[in-house]
Amino acid sequence: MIDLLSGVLIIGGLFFYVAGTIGLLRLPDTLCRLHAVTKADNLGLGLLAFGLLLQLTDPLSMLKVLLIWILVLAASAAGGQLIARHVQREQEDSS
Amino acid sequence: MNEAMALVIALPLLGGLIAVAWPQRSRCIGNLTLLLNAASAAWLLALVMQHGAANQLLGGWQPGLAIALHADALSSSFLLLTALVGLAISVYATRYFHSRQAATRFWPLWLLLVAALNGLFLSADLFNLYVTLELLGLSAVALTALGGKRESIKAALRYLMVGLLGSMGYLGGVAILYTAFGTLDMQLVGARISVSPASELALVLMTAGLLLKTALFPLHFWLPAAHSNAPAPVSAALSALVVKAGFYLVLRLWTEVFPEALSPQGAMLIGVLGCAAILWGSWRALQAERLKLLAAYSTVAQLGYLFVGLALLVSVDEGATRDILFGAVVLMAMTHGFAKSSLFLAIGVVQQHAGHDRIDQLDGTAQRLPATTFAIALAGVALIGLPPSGAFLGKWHLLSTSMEMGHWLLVLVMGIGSLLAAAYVFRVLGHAFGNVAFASRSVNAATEEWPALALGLIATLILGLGSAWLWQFLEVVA
Amino acid sequence: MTFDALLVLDMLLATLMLMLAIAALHCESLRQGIFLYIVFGLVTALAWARLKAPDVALAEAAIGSGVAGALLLAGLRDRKPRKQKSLLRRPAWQVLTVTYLVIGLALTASWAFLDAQANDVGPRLGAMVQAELANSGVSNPVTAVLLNFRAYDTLLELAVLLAALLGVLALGPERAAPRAAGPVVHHLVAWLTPLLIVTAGYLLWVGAHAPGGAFQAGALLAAAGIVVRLSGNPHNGLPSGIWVRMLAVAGCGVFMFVGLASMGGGANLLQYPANWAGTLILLIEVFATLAITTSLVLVYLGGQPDSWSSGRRKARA
Amino acid sequence: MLETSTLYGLLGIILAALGLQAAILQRDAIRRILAINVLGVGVFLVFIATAYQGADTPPDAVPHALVLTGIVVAVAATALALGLQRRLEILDEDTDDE
Repeated sequence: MIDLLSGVLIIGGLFFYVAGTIGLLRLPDTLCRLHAVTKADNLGLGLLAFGLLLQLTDPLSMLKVLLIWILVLAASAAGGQLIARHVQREQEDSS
Repeated sequence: MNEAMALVIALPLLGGLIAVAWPQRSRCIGNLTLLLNAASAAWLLALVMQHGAANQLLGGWQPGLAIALHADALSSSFLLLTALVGLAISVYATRYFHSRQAATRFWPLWLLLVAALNGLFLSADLFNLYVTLELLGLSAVALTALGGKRESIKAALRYLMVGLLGSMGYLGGVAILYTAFGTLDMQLVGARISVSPASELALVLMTAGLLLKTALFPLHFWLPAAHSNAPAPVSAALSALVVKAGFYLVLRLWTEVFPEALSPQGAMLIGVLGCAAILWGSWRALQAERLKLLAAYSTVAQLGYLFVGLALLVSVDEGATRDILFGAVVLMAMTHGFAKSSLFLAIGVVQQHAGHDRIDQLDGTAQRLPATTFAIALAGVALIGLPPSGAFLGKWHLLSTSMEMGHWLLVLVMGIGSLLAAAYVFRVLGHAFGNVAFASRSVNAATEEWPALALGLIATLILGLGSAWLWQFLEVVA
Repeated sequence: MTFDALLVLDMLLATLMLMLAIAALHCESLRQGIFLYIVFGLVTALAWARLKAPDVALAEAAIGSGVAGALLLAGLRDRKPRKQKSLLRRPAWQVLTVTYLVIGLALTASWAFLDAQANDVGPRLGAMVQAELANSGVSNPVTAVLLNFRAYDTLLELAVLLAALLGVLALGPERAAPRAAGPVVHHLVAWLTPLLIVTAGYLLWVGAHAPGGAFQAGALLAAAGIVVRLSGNPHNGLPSGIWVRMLAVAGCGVFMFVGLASMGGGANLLQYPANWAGTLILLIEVFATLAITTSLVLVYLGGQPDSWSSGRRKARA
Repeated sequence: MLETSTLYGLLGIILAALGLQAAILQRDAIRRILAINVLGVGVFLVFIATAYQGADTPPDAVPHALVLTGIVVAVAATALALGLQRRLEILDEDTDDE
């Protein structure tokens, strides 16, 4: 039962990763791509982490997975914001 | 013996660390370290003479697991060469880098360079040698860049890239050897090695990498710029010691690790490249307009002699002839070390007093700087290979072995090389002794001039007259 | 079944690494090339993990990809815009000659490698490491090799790092600090830095029995310093004057000192007394971590900061 | 069946060859540094592949330690090379101004 649930979660997570990647490749400009990647990947990562958590019994390992999730969220949020700001600056410079 | 080996490695390293932490005293620390280093190198040599070659397993682990240090006649001779040349360079550098900023930059790197050389000469572990090569390479590059001019930085960057490619080639060879033989200890690899594609390729990769670092023709393209644009004391160290480290390693690998895997064609190729280096280096030295460039091209040529000697050495069977050739090659390497450092230090003096090193404007140097001109002459005697210099005996044995083996082309090349060397040395001396009517009075700056003079005297007199002793030492201990 | 799945993973990793390497080396824009190289480093870390080399994976991600990537990007920023020409093309005959020679070398090397693998030499050094592991003072075999069996390599490696640092410092004053970052990054740095420090401490401590150790910890701390610097903070978390110089030489110095001190009583260099080995290794690792951090942060500055030479701040204006 | 260590060893050789080719042919200093780093990863991969002895035996720790050392040495060299490159940029700018 737990295996099934975690399998569904992990596959769901992977689906969002694929969607995000397709968005990255196909969308026309930087901001749209950024939007696709950060949104979809964060969701995908959340599902993936949750699916993996169900497989673990050791509390220390669970803590590590949670920590990874939080850190990647923070990094992608900050990174996304930096890229967006850079794009904005370039647009202001060129206009 | 363990203590002496540890001291030889630890002294320059600790000296370098202290010089970083305490820059105000870097000059004193540097000179004191080099003085103690000379004493400990002499001590190690005396111990090797007394007790024979010795191994030290670092950490006390079993052979193979531990990194081994190995002190024998060859390594202790090169250690003494480094110690004495290093001491002379230090004395000279004390005056040369007189501003505080220059001194604090020079001394720690110089001590790390000496530590790398000492470590390299003592190490008997293939991977540890890679680390010492990198320490040597990076500190040599950083010292070259101390020249500060655009040309120096450019030459340093190129030197670094070439050095990195060379050490990667070497490391690739080590990786193949470890895959095939499961150990990194030189003696163990030497015992396990067999003729196979793996050992052949490792030999080629490691030799090619080291030849790139040692600047054997046609891999010498980076050397003239690096050696001629570095500050004078650094040029002396690069030409006299740093390129010798690569040669030393090729000599060790070929005679101790790979003798099984060597093919006559490989030795032949190295011999031909050596000949080409002699001719090309001497010819370019003759055409050089600047003294430092002349000295750098002369290094290319002199390295050619060493590799010709190595090629002859490995194609001779074990026995008396081989022992004599081995001694001749070591003697030539050491003579060149002393002579070339003497030449570069003397050029440094000329450059600082004349403000330039253009050869055709040197007239009157002999009147202004008699001692330095004498040092140039002494170094020249050793570079041409005239008696009583050590190089004379070395070349003599190379020539007689070539004749015995019927390599007449080799005899011809060495003859032409010596003539060209005579030509470029006398071209310099001819200008230096040229009188100028308004010669200023002679300068006598002891600490500036005597290091070059002392090194020149060792190259021509002491090594020449004491060569019998060196042969005996190498034969008995090795 | 599992074996096949692993083979698929291997093939994927190998293809990805090759594509990334080619793209990083040959793409038009150097900036993209550097980013691709960073990704290449991360994928390489996966390959190390796959080959059961987690220590190397950590070091690759932190140093080979992280610090080296930051250094390369900083190097790119030093470029003057006018000089960002695209690839300088070489004549076709040069490209072809070199390419054919390299292909020939690679084929020979592959042949030699297969031959080397077929050469069965019996137990390798790894077996010796396992046999002596109990006497090394630590239970992580990689740490045992780095700090005990082959400690001399590590000692000289710290000297290499110091030489590179001194070389960079001798080149002139440091780069100008980047402009201050926005509030998001500022806050991220504010809580990321302590976390990095704690993680580094954990890595250092755990290195004795699990993947981790001085180099990974040092790289992580250095990353903290570089991130602080990148966020526009003029400080880099390092002390100044004699203290920063002491930190830079501490790793090598303490190592050498322990090595020499352990020679007392006729032992060999670096032969730690058996029951002190664990403690001495930890001591060396602490100082090595500090030295690695200091060196990596300082080389990132690209030159000599004022704080290096000014002990008592001699105002020489 | 292809052994894992053989696969990664050959991959390492190909990567080293790619790095070597680029290091010789590229003229730009930073690209050369990048190429030498790729070359280094290739050589390291040969070491680590050699250390791998199957899924059930612990790997040989010695090559792991060697590669760790190699990674630090490589980053040190990269730092020095980039420092020199930066100095060259500054000096070029000064000569352009004159």
